[in-house]
Amino acid sequence: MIAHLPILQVIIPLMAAPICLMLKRAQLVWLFSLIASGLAFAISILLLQQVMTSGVISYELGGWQAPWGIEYRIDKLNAFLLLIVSGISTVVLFAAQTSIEKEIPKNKHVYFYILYLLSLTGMLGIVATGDAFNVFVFLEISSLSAYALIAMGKNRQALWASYQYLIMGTIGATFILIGIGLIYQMTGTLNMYDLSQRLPEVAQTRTVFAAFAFVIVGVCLKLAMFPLHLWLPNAYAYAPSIVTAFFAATATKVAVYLLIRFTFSVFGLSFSFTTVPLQTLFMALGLIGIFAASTSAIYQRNVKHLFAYSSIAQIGYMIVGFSLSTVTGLTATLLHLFNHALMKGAIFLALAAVIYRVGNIELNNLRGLGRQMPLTMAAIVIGGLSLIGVPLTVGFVSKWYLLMALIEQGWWPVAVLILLGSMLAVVYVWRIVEAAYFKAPLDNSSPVKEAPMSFLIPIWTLIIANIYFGIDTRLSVQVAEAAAQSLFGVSL
Amino acid sequence: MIDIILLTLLVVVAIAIIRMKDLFAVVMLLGIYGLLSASFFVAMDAVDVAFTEAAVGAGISTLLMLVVIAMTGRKEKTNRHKPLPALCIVLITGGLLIYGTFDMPHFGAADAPIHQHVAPRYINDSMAEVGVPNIVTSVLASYRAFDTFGEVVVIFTAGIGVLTLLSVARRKEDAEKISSINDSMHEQHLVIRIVAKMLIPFIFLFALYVQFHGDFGPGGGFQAGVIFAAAIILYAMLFGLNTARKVINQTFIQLIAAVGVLLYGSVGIVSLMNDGNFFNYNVLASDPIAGQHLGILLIEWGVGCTVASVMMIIFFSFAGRLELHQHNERVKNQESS
Amino acid sequence: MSLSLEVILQLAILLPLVSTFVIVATGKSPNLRESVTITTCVLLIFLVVNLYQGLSAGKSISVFWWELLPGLTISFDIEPLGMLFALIASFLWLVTTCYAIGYMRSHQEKNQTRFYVCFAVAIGAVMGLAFSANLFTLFIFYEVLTLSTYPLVTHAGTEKAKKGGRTYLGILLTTSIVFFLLAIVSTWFVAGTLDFKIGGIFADDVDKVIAGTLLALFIFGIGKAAIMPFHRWLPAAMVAPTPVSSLLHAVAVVKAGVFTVLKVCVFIFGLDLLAVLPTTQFLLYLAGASVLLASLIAMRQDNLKARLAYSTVSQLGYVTIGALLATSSGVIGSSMHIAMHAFGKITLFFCAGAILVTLHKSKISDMRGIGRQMPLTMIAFFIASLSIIGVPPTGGTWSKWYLMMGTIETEQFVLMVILMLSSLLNIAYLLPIPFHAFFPNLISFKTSNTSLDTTEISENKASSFDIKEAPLPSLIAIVVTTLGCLTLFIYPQPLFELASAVLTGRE
Amino acid sequence: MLMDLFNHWVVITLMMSGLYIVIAHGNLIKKIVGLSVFQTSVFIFYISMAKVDGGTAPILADDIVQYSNPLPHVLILTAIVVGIATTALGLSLVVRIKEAYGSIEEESIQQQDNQQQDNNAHAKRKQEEEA
Repeated sequence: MIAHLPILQVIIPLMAAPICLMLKRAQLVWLFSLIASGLAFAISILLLQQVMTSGVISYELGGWQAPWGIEYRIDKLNAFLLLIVSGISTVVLFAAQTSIEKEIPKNKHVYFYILYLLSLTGMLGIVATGDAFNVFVFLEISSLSAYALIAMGKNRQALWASYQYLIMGTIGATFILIGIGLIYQMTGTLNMYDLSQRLPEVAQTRTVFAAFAFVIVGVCLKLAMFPLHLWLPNAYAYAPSIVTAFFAATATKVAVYLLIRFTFSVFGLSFSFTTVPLQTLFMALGLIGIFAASTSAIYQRNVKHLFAYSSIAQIGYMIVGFSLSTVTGLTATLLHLFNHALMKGAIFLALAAVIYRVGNIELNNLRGLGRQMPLTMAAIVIGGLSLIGVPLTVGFVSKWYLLMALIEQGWWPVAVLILLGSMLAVVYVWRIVEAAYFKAPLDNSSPVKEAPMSFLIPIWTLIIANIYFGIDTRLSVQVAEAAAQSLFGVSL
Repeated sequence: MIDIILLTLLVVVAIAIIRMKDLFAVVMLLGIYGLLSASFFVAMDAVDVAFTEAAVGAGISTLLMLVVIAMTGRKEKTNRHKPLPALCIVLITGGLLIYGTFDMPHFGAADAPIHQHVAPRYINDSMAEVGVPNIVTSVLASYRAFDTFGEVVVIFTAGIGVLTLLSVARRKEDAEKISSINDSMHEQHLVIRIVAKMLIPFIFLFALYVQFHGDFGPGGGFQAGVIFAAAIILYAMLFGLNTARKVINQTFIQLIAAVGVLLYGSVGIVSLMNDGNFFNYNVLASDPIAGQHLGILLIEWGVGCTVASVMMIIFFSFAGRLELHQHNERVKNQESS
Repeated sequence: MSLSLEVILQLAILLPLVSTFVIVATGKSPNLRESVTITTCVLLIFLVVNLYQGLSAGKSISVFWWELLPGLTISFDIEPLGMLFALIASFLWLVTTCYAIGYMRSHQEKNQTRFYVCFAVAIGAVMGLAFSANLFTLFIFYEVLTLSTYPLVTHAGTEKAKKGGRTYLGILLTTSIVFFLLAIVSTWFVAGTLDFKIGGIFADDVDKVIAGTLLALFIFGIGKAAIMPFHRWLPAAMVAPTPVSSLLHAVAVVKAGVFTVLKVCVFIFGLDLLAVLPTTQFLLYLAGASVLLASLIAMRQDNLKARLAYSTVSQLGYVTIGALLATSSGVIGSSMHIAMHAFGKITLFFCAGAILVTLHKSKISDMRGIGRQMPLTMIAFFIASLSIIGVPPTGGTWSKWYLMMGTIETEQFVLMVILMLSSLLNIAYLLPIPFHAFFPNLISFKTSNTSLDTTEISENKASSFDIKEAPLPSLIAIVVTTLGCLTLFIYPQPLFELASAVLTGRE
Repeated sequence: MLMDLFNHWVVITLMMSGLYIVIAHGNLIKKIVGLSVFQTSVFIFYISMAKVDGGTAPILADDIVQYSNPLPHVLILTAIVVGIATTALGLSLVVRIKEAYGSIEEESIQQQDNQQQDNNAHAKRKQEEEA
């Protein structure tokens, strides 16, 4: 069975989804999806081990040879991503049962789990596959389930946010489809590895240039990169809290993966960064994104909105690292992918716990919660410190690498800007700390209890991971570095 | 030549869609757009695609939109809020694409890269490797079976999504009241009802034909599923949703949708069990070609089941909502009068 | 003692942190909680003294904890400068805790458990900072210190406290993240290591411009040293309860800042390199300006704690100047000034707190004649002022002496003048306070509203028959630190030995 | 040469008219119609690149030598299904939005949301003042 791990990674959550429909009872379905997601996580660990020791795994679906059939191609980069996605999904799912109890009507719980699993399947499929068109198909699986999940939110704004996301997402996906069509037209193949071999011959054509532009814009729409981010804040803020936790920690990561995969592996480094002025453009957009989004975050009253904007800002950091097109820069981006998943997963889960107890997530509702829900609020604070990049948290590690990458290239002013950007994070994190710890609760609010264990366990699992991987960086750094080096073709 | 004419017509229809304010007309035009592009696909030798586009673009999606318009009203408000930025974006995007076309292989050129790499093997060897005359079917169901699996999952996802959004838990007495009103309405179309009753078995038969004939000509699980669902939808429209619901249990169709996906997936799992890769049909039987045939047959069934049941789920959800909507309107009117 | 010195070193850092759990657990009963705190203090002093003896015996004590990234470690190493800082901090922690018990109880503060917990975390951070073997470890504890003192600053929870807390955190975090961290990363990139080494870690042929820029980044980045454009947090933090102000803003936080500056100058750059860098000169003058300006501002403050805060800003400038002078007497002076100023300033803050608690006065203009009510306190205030000014028979004399020597050796006459001027200003803003306290009837400077003054004075007279000193624990604390000021004049030997060993590494 | 690319250009025009409808129109149903037009036009683009002059439909028969490329057909079959799935989901969102907001015009929905936000903010401020 070991040889089939790559496909099992995707197939297990996929097959679990329709089975859920047959199980009927919500509790059973929850347990079942938890097991499916846990299995996927276990497989991803095995895969990562396998890739780190023995290199790229290629799996031919249907037994057809690569450019003719669809290939799953697991290298260090996507094994890392598979680990992040399936790991976060499992941890978040743990809290799902309690959380949706209050946010989603009973008769829709089963559908919720099915869509959740499908969304997970879609993301895993995007990451695992080595076929450009297959990416599109799985992208749509994850997107469609995402639209439905977001629309499940309690308020009517959720519907509107979901609709806007649907429009933007579909435009993005169609752009990717156009781009794939154009490169297919120039090379006659859809397999990513084959594409990377055949594209350099036609790299100088205008068609390939247009294809590149379409793929990048399409991916950036999904990525919520700065000028294309408009769908994200509302979608995150009004979705059910569990969904927010899951997406904030994984969905944009998968899009960043696609960006890296297309620029580095498919189009190739020399094309993406020499022929096209991607570096300057992306660095500028990344920086503007950091500042614009962090500033917006400061002025939000709704805490979920606040952290949604913070997510856009964090994407900016990843983009800056990516735009350097150096091994260290890419390592920084990959590390931040991992680290940001841990922080945002923890923070949004903690917010879910607050919503579960308080019912509302305006800044004012947090008043006095430092005493009433000490463990939950402590988690938000630690997560926030990690966002700022305080040492001994994961945020510091990725910031360190990003700074190294910038200084290595002599981008001093950008390094200063990056650090100033994290000061904005201090401001918005501190608004929450002040509200929670230094303001008396509103008179008309009734006291609340600490969140139940089903929240605290996953929240603190992530928080401990935040600290653990901030101290023991061997695993994350080693994998991220190896992945970055392999993308640059540097042999270890 | 025919393609130029069709394209010109398409452009005309597209412009009409932009300019029309009446949503009913827009939806009808969209149906025409679907039909025209289906015809264009025939001219481009893509018969399978044409079949599907006609069933989906002109059929199902038009139907769904009409149901929605019945609920939301058919007038578009006149102001277009941001025509200028939109025009800019469109011009830039279009300009980029046109810029891209200059290095493209020419239309219909046989020496284009796509005809030189990958595709020749499908054309030359698929008969020996898969044993199905319709190359589209062999690529769809065997070479790229996983894409098609993904497609089935997409449809399944859409079905579940629509269910979460639109399913209504209604009280029993409400349901009876609604259905009694509807039944009285449907009694008017007596002639059509009788004709339809005679037609429906033949539609089913045709669906089965398309299902199994996919190996040799255009068709396959997807088209068959849509046709099958169309028959049921026709029945529901003429005899009332409630009657249709009595014939086809809602839980049951959901189950079939799930079974379809599982059937498709288990073909892959079985090939795993037999030491083949996922979806390697060769290992399903002692003879590789026989294995391929068996595999394709099974997964086409899976596709057919899921597509047919999801189409029904979607239609019933929309129509159920429409019913509720009309009922509420009527109650409101009664109260106000 | 059977414990090895390495274990003791780790215990010294961990003990305060571990004690927080006990403090939380015993939070319900104040007596138990405070005895736990006191016990921890005593134990800590015991541990640090043990370490001191080990160091004096010429042993090298170093501990390696963890490698965060390849080459980037969390490890500890004891050298004289750190030892000096740790000795002062641990001793003054005990004293401050005594003081705090009296102060917090009589002031009936809320959230006392949180207070003691943060206090313990802060002191643990100081221990880690003092013993850190490389810049990275130091940075971690530097940030822990910032974060753990934030709740102390905002302790009161009022709008004003929150605002002060915001400034405090804002400036300290901004400077440390934007400049300090950047400087650390760049140093790591240029030198390839962050370990503290005598003579510095940069190669001989390092680009002077880059190294100079880095120096500036360090000096600005170490916001806790309160060099002038980034000093605003110090006065802002005075909203904290007085024990906090005294420990943290006379000892732990500000001294952590100048300690870091010294460490960076001596062990990262090395005096030789420092002397030739183009920015050193500029930074020296900046520090000089900071000394002078802060003194001038201090004169205009009517709030006692604010005046003391600006005085601190000015005194911190001394230490920075000493470090940047890049001579051995400069470094000795700076190291000693860390200790001398700590004793002097903490006494002053204790007195300010005592006045606030017993007489509820925080404005200097209200303090005329209080010498009759609080004679001990005001005498202590007087002696401590002398130490800050640098007049015998107080410890401050020695450090100022060495600093002056440093300026003369390097022929920085402008700085010499600045230092002297500033001492004069010290006299002008510190001495009048005890003076007026004891002799309220002497003609005041403000002749215009004499009438008002006289009425106040008469009121004071009316109520000033009883001697009304601070609570006993606080009073003990004041006496102890005052005696410290005096003792350091007579017996500065251990301090001096430690300070002069800084440059050679071992005693 | 221009005539050879003419087909592509017309298809691009079609795509762009779809995209224009999506962006410029405020009616939610019209937007979805626009998406449909956009996607269908992309399908046309794919299918036209599969065409080979003188070829026939890719169903194997004995007397034919030239077939059109079957691969884009397969891809587009999948894409059509994805398209209808998106349309169905989008339309069900429209139905729900109509029920929740009473309108399917972007402007009016946005307005209602803003108003609600303002009201909330107002209420919050009041609450704060009272507290």
